[in-house]
Amino acid sequence: MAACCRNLHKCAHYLRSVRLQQIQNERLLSTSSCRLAPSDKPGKFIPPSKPVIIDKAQSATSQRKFLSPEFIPPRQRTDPLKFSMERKDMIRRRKVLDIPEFYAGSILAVTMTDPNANGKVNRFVGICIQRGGKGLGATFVLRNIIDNQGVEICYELYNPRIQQVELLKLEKRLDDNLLYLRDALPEYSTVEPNMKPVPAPSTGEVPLNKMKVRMRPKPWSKRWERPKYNVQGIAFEQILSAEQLEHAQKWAQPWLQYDMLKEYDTSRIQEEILTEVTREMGQ
Amino acid sequence: MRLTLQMLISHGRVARRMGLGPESRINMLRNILTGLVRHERIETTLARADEVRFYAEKLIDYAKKGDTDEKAMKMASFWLTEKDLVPKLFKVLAPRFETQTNGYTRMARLPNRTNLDRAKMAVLEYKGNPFPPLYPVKKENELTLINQLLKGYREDMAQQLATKA
Amino acid sequence: MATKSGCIFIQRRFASAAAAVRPSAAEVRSHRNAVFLREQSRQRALFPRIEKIEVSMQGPGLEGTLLVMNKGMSTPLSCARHLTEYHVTSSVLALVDGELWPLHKPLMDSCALRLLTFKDRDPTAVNQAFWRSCSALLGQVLETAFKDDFTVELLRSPDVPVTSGAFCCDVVLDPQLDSWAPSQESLRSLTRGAQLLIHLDLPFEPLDVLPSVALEVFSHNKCKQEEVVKMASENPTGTLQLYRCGDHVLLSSSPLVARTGLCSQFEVTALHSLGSGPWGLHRRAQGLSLPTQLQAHHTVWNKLRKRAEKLVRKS
Amino acid sequence: MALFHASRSLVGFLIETSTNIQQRTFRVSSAAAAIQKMTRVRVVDNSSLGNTPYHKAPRVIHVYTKNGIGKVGDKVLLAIKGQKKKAVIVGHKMPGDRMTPRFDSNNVVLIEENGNPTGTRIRVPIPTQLRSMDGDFSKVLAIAGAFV
Repeated sequence: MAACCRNLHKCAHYLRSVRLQQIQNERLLSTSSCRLAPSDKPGKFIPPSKPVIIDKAQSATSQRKFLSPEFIPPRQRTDPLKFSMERKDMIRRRKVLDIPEFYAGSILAVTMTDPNANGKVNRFVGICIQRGGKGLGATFVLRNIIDNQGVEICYELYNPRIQQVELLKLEKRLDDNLLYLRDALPEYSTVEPNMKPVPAPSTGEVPLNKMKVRMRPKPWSKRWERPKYNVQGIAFEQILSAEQLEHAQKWAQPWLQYDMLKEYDTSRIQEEILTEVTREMGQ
Repeated sequence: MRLTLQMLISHGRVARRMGLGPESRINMLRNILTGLVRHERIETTLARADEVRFYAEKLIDYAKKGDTDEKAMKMASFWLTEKDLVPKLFKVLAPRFETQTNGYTRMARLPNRTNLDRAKMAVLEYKGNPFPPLYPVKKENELTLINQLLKGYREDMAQQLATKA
Repeated sequence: MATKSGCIFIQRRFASAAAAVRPSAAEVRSHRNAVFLREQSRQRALFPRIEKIEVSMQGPGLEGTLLVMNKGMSTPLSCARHLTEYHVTSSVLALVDGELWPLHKPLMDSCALRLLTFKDRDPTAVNQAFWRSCSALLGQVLETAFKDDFTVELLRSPDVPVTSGAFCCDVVLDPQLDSWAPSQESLRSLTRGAQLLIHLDLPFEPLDVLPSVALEVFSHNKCKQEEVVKMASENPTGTLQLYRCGDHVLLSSSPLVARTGLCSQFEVTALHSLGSGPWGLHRRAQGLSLPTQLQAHHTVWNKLRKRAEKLVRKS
Repeated sequence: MALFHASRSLVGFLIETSTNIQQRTFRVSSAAAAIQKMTRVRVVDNSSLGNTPYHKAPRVIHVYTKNGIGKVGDKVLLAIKGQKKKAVIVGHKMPGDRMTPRFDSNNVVLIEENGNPTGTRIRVPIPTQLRSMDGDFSKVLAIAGAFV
């Protein structure tokens, strides 16, 4: 009996609390509606101008011709048929999954299904430090520092596990390969996980970040000062002496830029593939 | 390039290793190419001629872009060690091959060297040079019986096409 | 013997119906041959003593070659035999002091000799002679192809240019055959007959004769006689040129090639009917041939053969 | 103090240290990519054994696999502070399969002989493929802070 009484009391308390919450909710709703209402009224006149501005930016970005680098076949003796077949599959995948234009240095958020995770979905935000592979096997590497621990994930661009690729910040860096961020100070590769997307500039140009990173003291994973890597985005002057920089030039191969055997002019292939891809994507 | 078993298993490596290293190879080819541009016909070992042939053709491709092109000028001044040849490249050789898109050079085998070693020798030349031809000129006589028959056949075909159209 | 005499009897009866007595084809042939051989031996007997003449050769690699030959006996072919086998096999015609000269015709005087081949710089004359010889060969085939009871009369074949695509030979067949249309099989059998002649490698022997001799040769053929008279009036010297190939004797206004073996590919492509003329239903046989030195790939040959089936008209 | 700094840098704690560049008087080589014998590792739980400074970094002295290379989920034997201790690898520098994380340091979590973790919290993200691995990692996963 006593237990029953206690239960009843509990029920009453619960009801009361629910009612209170409802009132609070109502109040919240009312305030919000009040706030929304005045903003809506002038907004009804303004909106035509606003979307126009957004449209301009979007058209500027869409007018920019961009071909993802994995479409360009590498210079080798593989049958071109292989690449044309892969291109078809890539276009089919791109019709389903929106893969934005991005470069090394851009900040991306990738959502992929994870058979191991709790919510079966895994979202990772990071800075793209490298793009690799051609055709269906194209990859990109995202890097972030979580809990003071540097983490990198190499994603396959056309892996069916990828659900969404969000572009948080479109940016280019001085280099196409930012693997040196592993040896840079951690603030250069730290990205806020809950970062809001940064709107693209209305000019239509991809912004170039000319930042030069500061490195941790040596040893590095690679000798980035060597001419082989041709790294522009490191402030070498702060960490290396003039003698060291001069010493690194010992490995320079200045004749390579004149070796016509090493040239691979992709401009024509790129144009052909771009027209093919735009035609196929339009269908 | 050479269509041999060696080429098949080369995994796409097309350059021969010659000289004392990559830099030495390029410098050697530069000297040979300069000689080729100067004399328009040179005699070297087969491997060197074959290597330099690619660069000789590419240099003409660059020269066709004109002497106002920055990259072309850079290439010409690198590959021609004697700078008085740069105007010749742009003013003589580039106009000569304006109608062609490739095949600016011709290579022919020579007897093996006998004085120094038994190296395979070859002669490399830019086409359209003033020297006597390397190969005998092929005679194509329009007046032979079979060519006369074919001429009549072609005329007939052209007439048929004209009447059809 | 009885059958033969019977045949002759029947033929005579038919011939009598046609208002003239007609000898058999074999008889006509042997008569022509006999007259030709008689005239040939007569002309040879004109040079009982051997006299020497000097023949200076012209042509690539032959500059300065001087051959001492026999007057009225040595032919350009015997000159070639003194040179190399190449000259013997590839020579088609000769050029004696700038005049086209059949290879089997004896040389009469000291001269400059040039041997012509199919691969010369300007082989137009050689091509034309080849074309003419091929039509003569076709005529010979047509004459022998039919059985004895069908008469075949060869008309003067028109001289068609090489570019027209086919050589031709005009013929009048027996009136019984007016409704006959040749099938592919019969054309093929004609081709086969021509190839047999080519295989025999018969020489075309030339002979310059007076019109009276020519009239005797063609005494059985009215239309040939008319042709002889016409040609004799055209020729300023008044002589005619007869050729003998095997046992076939023919009349030609301009020189023919050395021998039948010069042809390699030979095909009779068509036998068109031209409508009735003064001698009956005129037909035109057409063919295509290429010499040994210039052979065609079978695709090219098939294309040319298809073209040679079309009726050739004298331009 | 100098000893303290040296040990920290040896263990690869530089990421944790302040952002200003500390010029050291000596160099250490970067950690080997694969975890094998004599690999220096970083203990990422909050056990006192792994976090008290010591003049030698913890080293792997045995890897309990057939090929001697330790990957995520493999057990290793550590030499830490002059004693032997078992640990589980929870991240390594060597790139693994595509779509799996790669860490900047070789991370381990100390475990007792019976498989229970020594510490009570893990301070760095843990790869999620540890969840589906064979072997009992539930205790390790229970003390994990974040997953990638």
